[in-house]
Amino acid sequence: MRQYFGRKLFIYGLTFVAAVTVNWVIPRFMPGDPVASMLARARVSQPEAVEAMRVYYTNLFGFDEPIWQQYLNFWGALFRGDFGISIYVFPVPVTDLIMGAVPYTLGLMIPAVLLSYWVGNRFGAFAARRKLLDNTVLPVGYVLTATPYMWLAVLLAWGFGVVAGWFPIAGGYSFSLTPSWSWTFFLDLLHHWALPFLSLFLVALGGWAIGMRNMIIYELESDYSNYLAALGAPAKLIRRYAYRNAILPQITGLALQLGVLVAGALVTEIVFSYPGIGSLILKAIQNQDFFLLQGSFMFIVIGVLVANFIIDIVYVLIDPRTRTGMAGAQA
Amino acid sequence: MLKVENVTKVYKVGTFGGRTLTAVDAVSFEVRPGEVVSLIGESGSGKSTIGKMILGLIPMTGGTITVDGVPVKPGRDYYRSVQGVFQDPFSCYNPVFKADRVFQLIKDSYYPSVPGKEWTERVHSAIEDVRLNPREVLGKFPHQLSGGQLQRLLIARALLLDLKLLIADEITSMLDASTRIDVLNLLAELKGRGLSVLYVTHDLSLGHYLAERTVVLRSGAVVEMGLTHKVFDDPLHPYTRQLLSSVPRLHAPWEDAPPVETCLYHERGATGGLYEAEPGHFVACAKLDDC
Amino acid sequence: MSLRVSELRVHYKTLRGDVKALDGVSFTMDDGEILGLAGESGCGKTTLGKSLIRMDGRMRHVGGTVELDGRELPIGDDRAMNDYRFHEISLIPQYSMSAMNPTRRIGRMVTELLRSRGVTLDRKELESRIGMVGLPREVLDRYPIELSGGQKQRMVMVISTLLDPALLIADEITSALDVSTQKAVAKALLGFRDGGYVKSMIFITHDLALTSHIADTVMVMYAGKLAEKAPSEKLIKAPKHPYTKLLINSLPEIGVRYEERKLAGIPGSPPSLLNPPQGCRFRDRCPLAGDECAEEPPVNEIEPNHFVACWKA
Amino acid sequence: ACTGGGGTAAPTPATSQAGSPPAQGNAGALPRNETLYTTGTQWGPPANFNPIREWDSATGTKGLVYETLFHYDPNAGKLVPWIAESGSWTDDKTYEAKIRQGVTWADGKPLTAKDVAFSYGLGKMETVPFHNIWDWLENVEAVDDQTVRFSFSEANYQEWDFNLYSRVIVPEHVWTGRSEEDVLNGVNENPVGSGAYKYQSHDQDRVVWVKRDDWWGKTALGMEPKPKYIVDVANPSNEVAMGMLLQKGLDLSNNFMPGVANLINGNFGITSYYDEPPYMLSANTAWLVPNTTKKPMDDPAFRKALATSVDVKKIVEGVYGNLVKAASPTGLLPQWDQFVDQAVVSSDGFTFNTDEAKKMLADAGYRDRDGDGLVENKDGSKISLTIEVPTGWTDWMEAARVISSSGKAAGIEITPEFPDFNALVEKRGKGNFDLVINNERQLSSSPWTYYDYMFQLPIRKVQNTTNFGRYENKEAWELVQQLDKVKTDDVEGMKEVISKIQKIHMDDMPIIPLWYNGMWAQASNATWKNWPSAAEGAPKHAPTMWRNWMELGGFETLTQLQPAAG
Amino acid sequence: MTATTALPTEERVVRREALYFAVRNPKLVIGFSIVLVLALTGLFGPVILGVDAPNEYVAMPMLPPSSEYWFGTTTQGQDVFVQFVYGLRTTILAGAIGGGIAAVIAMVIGFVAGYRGGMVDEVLNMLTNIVLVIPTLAVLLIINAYLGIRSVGMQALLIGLTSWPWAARAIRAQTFSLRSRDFVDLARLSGVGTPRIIAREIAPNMSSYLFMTFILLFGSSVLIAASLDFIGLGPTEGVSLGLMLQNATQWSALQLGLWWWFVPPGAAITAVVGALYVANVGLDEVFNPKLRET
Ligand SMILES: Nc1ncnc2c1ncn2[C@@H]1O[C@H](COP(=O)(O)OP(=O)(O)OP(=O)(O)O)[C@@H](O)[C@H]1O
Ligand SMILES: Nc1ncnc2c1ncn2[C@@H]1O[C@H](COP(=O)(O)OP(=O)(O)OP(=O)(O)O)[C@@H](O)[C@H]1O
Ligand SMILES: [Mg+2]
Ligand SMILES: [Mg+2]
Repeated sequence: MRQYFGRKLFIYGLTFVAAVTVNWVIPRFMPGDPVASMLARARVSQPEAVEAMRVYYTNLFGFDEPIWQQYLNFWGALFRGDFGISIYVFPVPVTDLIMGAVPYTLGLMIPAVLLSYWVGNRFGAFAARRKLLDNTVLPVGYVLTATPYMWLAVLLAWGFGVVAGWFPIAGGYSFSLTPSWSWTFFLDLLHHWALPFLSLFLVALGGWAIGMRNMIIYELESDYSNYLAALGAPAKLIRRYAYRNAILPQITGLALQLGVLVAGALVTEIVFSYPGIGSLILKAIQNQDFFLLQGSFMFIVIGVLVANFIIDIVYVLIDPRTRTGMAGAQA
Repeated sequence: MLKVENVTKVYKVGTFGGRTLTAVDAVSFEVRPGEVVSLIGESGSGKSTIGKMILGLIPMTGGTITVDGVPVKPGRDYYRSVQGVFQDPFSCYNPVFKADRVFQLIKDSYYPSVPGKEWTERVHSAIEDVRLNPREVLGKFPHQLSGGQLQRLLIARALLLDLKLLIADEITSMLDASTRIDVLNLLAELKGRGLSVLYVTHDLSLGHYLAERTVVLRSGAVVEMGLTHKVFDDPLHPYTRQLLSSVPRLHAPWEDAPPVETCLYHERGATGGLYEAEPGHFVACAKLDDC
Repeated sequence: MSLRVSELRVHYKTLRGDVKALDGVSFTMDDGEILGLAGESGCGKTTLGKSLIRMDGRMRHVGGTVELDGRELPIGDDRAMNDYRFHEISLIPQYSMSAMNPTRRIGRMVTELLRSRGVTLDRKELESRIGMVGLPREVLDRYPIELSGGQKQRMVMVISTLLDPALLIADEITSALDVSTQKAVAKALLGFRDGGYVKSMIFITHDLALTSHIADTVMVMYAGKLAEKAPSEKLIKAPKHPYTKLLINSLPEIGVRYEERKLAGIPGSPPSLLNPPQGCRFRDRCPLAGDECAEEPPVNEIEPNHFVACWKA
Repeated sequence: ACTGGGGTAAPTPATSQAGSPPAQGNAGALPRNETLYTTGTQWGPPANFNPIREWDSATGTKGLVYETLFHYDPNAGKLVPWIAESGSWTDDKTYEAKIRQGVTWADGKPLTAKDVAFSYGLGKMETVPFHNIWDWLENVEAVDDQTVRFSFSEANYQEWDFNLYSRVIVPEHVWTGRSEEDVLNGVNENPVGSGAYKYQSHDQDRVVWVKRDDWWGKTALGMEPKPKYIVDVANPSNEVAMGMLLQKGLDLSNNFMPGVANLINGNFGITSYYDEPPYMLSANTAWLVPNTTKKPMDDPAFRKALATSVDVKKIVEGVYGNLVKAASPTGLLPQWDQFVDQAVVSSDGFTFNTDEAKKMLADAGYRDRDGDGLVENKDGSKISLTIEVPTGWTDWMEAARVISSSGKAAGIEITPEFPDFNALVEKRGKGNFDLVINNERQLSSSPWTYYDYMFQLPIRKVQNTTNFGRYENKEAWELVQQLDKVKTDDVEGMKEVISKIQKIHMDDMPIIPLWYNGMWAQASNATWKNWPSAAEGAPKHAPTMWRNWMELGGFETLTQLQPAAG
Repeated sequence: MTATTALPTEERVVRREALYFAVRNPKLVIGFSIVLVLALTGLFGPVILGVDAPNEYVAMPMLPPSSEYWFGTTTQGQDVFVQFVYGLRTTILAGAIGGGIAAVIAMVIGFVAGYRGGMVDEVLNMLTNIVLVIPTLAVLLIINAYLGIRSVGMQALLIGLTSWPWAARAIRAQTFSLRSRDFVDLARLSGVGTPRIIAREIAPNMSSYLFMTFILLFGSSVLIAASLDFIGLGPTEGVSLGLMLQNATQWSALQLGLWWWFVPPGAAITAVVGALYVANVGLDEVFNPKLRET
């Protein structure tokens, strides 16, 4: 067991190093110079002032040091939780910006992922091998998974927001409120959260339902299901057992899907101007703010890594087969 | 001919290879030209592992295997004279191709220059050698042929080469009683032509039917070996006795042998190497009298 | 008279037509009897076993009846059969190795299974039966994966017989085991019968030698039909059907050596069950076949309890 | 003008009112009827409240919180006294401003001439953006509490007026001792200004200002902005902004909203300055900038033909749906109409005419030699130009496509390319481009700023803000400097110089004016009314929160609003 | 074992069994029909329409759908149907290239890791893990944001380079189980080398599986491409369904009532990808007798 975790940690550690390096490398080898963009923004024309500013910002961002030193500095800063200073929200530290956005993103992602996972799997398991449901409701599931996030999101925003007027279409909470620990504020948060959540939820829901349906069909045909049936066990029990086994691959599926879900959240946030990481990233891209981009990306990588790690561990804990595998019963 | 000396195989097992499993433990035996040696033991005792090591399909952890004094060197030249036929004929054929592809592979590797016509003739004669009708079996998919036919085609395939040694790994376990006997008879005939055969099985009666000499394995180690009739008629090792007593016989009731577990010295086969109880009859325990 | 099967016909639906896997099989079994069912692969043994407890989606009950203790079993009606399953008829499947839910501890699975059938678990009884087959009672706290093949086999045996069924169907439960485990499992089965946990048993295997050790009566099938049925002693010693004879003759036994006695197989192969030929189905491979064999031989009781379906018997 | 959108799927006002998103009457919520919601300025989270950072400080930092000596009224063409009561040139090189009595900072301290002197003195720091005025400004001193004296080495009257309403006055007692880094890069939390509003709160997507009850302007200027709170929402995307406007969640949007004409014409309670094309006031001129160092753009004849080839009407109608106006050949904004020398324009100006463009090309020696319908250079080499606009700037991208296709029609091969903004900035600065679109000069107090952009010399290795086309014409540049030195009340003197400059522009076409970008402003009448408009009796200010536009009428707009309910 | 009496007719039946079930599987038939129709529209539409510049302003702006302009026109007066047809082509192309590249990488890595095992497997596994854990879209965002050239091909390439990990894992697992099949050993005993064994023995056995993997990769490539387009990181030239969506949103199509501009591209993406997924399930049922409805 210890070795297993050691191994996993090693892999994840390596992944992390790779991600950080990629993240550090890409902007540095792409066209466009952040200092130049800062200068262009400032609309300064006097050559002396331009030069002075250039020196100043180059120094501020640490671009005057040798490249390897920059790399090491990056790591050092990373461990201090310092992702540098944003260019377009100058001079706010990137960490502050991200911390401001993270609660929104997590508040959107975690319920969307967990609820869609739970509901979708239940639903898929319920519909499988029931002719009527299988042929009517599951196609809806296919359509949902195949829907581009933004398309659904825009339709929802327009339909429920603009036309029906039931939901706001932008922001994390009303522009008339200041955050406080009150019901009013909480309900308002919820009100703004509903549509983005729904669009994420629906698309993911379809995917899980289908995954589960395809998975559980195999389980329902499996030997242990047949055995139970031969002993006259009711369909409910058989389905319950099949579900338990079918959910296991779905857990790995969750790990595989996480990246996609993050992408979905990103696009959804953009559509709803939801003040999470996604909106931040978009702005960072539009404004060539590569420190912010790096920071947000690092945050996502760390998030996905941690989530994957948790999933890996959970999987080992709930599947007895992997556990005995560790003890050597499997080849 | 074939010499297996102190061969050991250790597998890494567990999700990330956390533990080791000694599948074959310092096994030594010999197969002489024109001889059938049967390798007997329960499931998981390491029989197939030994076979595959001889064929060079899996690397050894320790020991040496030589064929005619030359160490195993997996590759085209080695397989020209050493071949194997496996346990499960159905999995030996690629299900998406026709069964006679196995012959084509041989031709591509070993006889690329033989003209097609001559090759066909050779294949036909090999198939006839295993007593099949070429017209019935060629050009068909594996699932359209019976296990016995597939098994015999595999033997025919081996016969196309200048074979010296054949590893026959449980080649009859999947077959019907009646087909099984046909295949065994075929092996016996091959032996008559001077071929050495290592016959791997867990069915004692089959081993007895065919082999000159028998090696009994348990948990990867040799517990008893010697001339077949000696081992079967006068089993020395309690494990061999237990095995023999468990075989259901048509005309005799099950006899009871004391379970091996009662023996103080045989927790896990032999440790002190083999002991020659009588000429040509080895056993893995020097303290048999105490049992 | 505990089980009476008459003229049972069960077909498989396939694309190419119906596979007539059981084509009119009749036999009876007494209380306490173990019937060994032997025959070449594909002759319909499993099909017979399945017909008696649960037919799969492709199977079709075409004709014939099955009576258990005088009541006719609704074998074609999946729902109606449910009342009989487990309570009256039970099964140890061919796939015992994978018959238990891999993600539930065995004890829990058994409890849930029983509860779903409206029975409360008698833990003591269960443990004593587990002891009987030579398993430690801790197996109940284990996952199936933690058991060896033979242990799983025996555990399934215990589960299947928990409700003391009148009829137990054991389908090839020993073919995947090595000889010593095989023996242990077989002994356990006998113990169950003797302990009264099951009244009668159908023991399916293609290993005639093994059958002869367990079964009171052996029934040999050939291509979806009954070939011969007799008390096991008799069937081994004095088989009447040419197929049975050839089969027994092709079995090598310890003591038989190639150099000394060359055994011979049965030439040819069994007919396709899609379009089985008219008349005796063994005709093509039978050394004795004559003209009368063009007509289907009836099953005759040539001696008490010795049934043969052959004109020449 | 548009046939489609009419009322088919667009929301009806009735339903959208039902669910107006800002929570109403909630405890702790800003009261809707006292709050003004705006958007269109802030392109991201409010970053800082540093008025020196005119380009990225939070909306309203300058204008609501910090004020300038004067405002400028583009309609009257006059400076409007603000913090300064008056100002005048006491001699050719000395300017004196009188500071109002009773102007106080938000912390209660009085604003004096010393603060003004201090604020202009900040420009001595090299990195402060207005550092360049110290090239010709010699000294600033507070003569007494109410008088500041500026002494110049060289009197650039035009530029000085521009500075008078552009430079903020910051409190010396708060700012003194700040390092250069702090002045330039500090966040300046809790800004202390003299303006009508002060900081209340901000979050990633908004900044909230609250009105100062003790603002000096109430009595001194006799005006009072109406909204108690101003919430400036960081720009959401176009369609979200439009949705919010329809939901009545926004009062004023200074976003470019394509297709908004439909809503203005429909019954959605949304108004703009004009109720017919171009709907908006004009804010700046979009130019096509040819790189005059490259062949064949170094040839004025070619540039002129190029100008003639551009189908601006198609851009105005097709791309913008008539939300903008085609520019006059001089490109001077409508507000500067009086400075356009019509004689020059009619003799030397250009108008779109594909055939004419073809002819001009042929006359200048650019002919199609290989029969592909596209002209070649005089030496026979291929002409293949690219027009670059930043990716994501949808309207410009469309415009670039139109320029490309109308150019092709005239025989000039132009390919649109959409690099990233950063990459484009770099190329533009270094002169590695063929054609770009640019609009970096806004309406101001003087056309001088316009011509300064066009002709500024010397050409440097990197051109950061002006003359991207690297056009070198000493004569023109001298004229521009000459213009700078004409007194701002000497309109005739200005016209005279400008006419000469215009002649050079029309003949040489260093840049090609295309259209006037709008002063985008869509307002909702649901909560606030009396928005500026062309209608009779309505205010005539620029209804905008844009940076540097508060002093051009944006602030005045706030003072004229009326609650819709009242 | 029973099929010894194999007749020629029987063989034909067996060979065509998959086909037999394929044409009777409604999921497969419907799914592929939709994809086929859309693909053909994309492929031949532009040719038939005879327009070569889909972004041209051809008509009055904001026209609702009519017999002349099937999907109406945009704010600029572009023919939405023409754009749609072109966009379909680009999008399907992006899916095919992206999915294709991803499938090739997944196959190479999956096969090699699964077949070679040991150290090679470990290293490849780690690589897979790394790419898997790094969120694709985020990487694409960064690369795209800093990349000057943005053609459809480039976009598809990037998508292909980042979306293979799950497929590689799946193929590896399959290869792993096939590797232990005896015919692989037999091929080695016949002196066949590793690459040939993978290509000629293992891969053909997984052909249906590989095909299904490709379908799924295709679908996800289309979706990722659409997301990128939508964020404004799509190809800088040409039309794709994602770019149409982006344009429609940026020009506030829905708010202005131009639903005909916004709805078709999204619906087409949904249809293509959804139909592929449905077909994929159908295929699964065809190739896996256990899943066939009885
Ligand atoms: N690739 C492998 N990795 C780990 N362990 C293995 C591997 N292959 C075989 N083993 C283990 O090695 C032991 C010997 O296996 P082997 O296949 O040689 O047995 P066998 O005697 O041939 O059994 P059978 O009669 O079932 O074929 C078994 O315990 C098996 O689980
Ligand atoms: N699902 C099915 N569909 C079609 N034919 C089937 C099916 N299951 C079995 N059969 C056919 O029915 C016949 C009888 O099969 P059955 O499984 O009863 O044989 P068996 O005697 O149990 O063989 P074995 O010893 O191999 O288990 C065989 O010919 C087989 O091919
Ligand atoms: Mg083996
Ligand atoms: Mg069977």
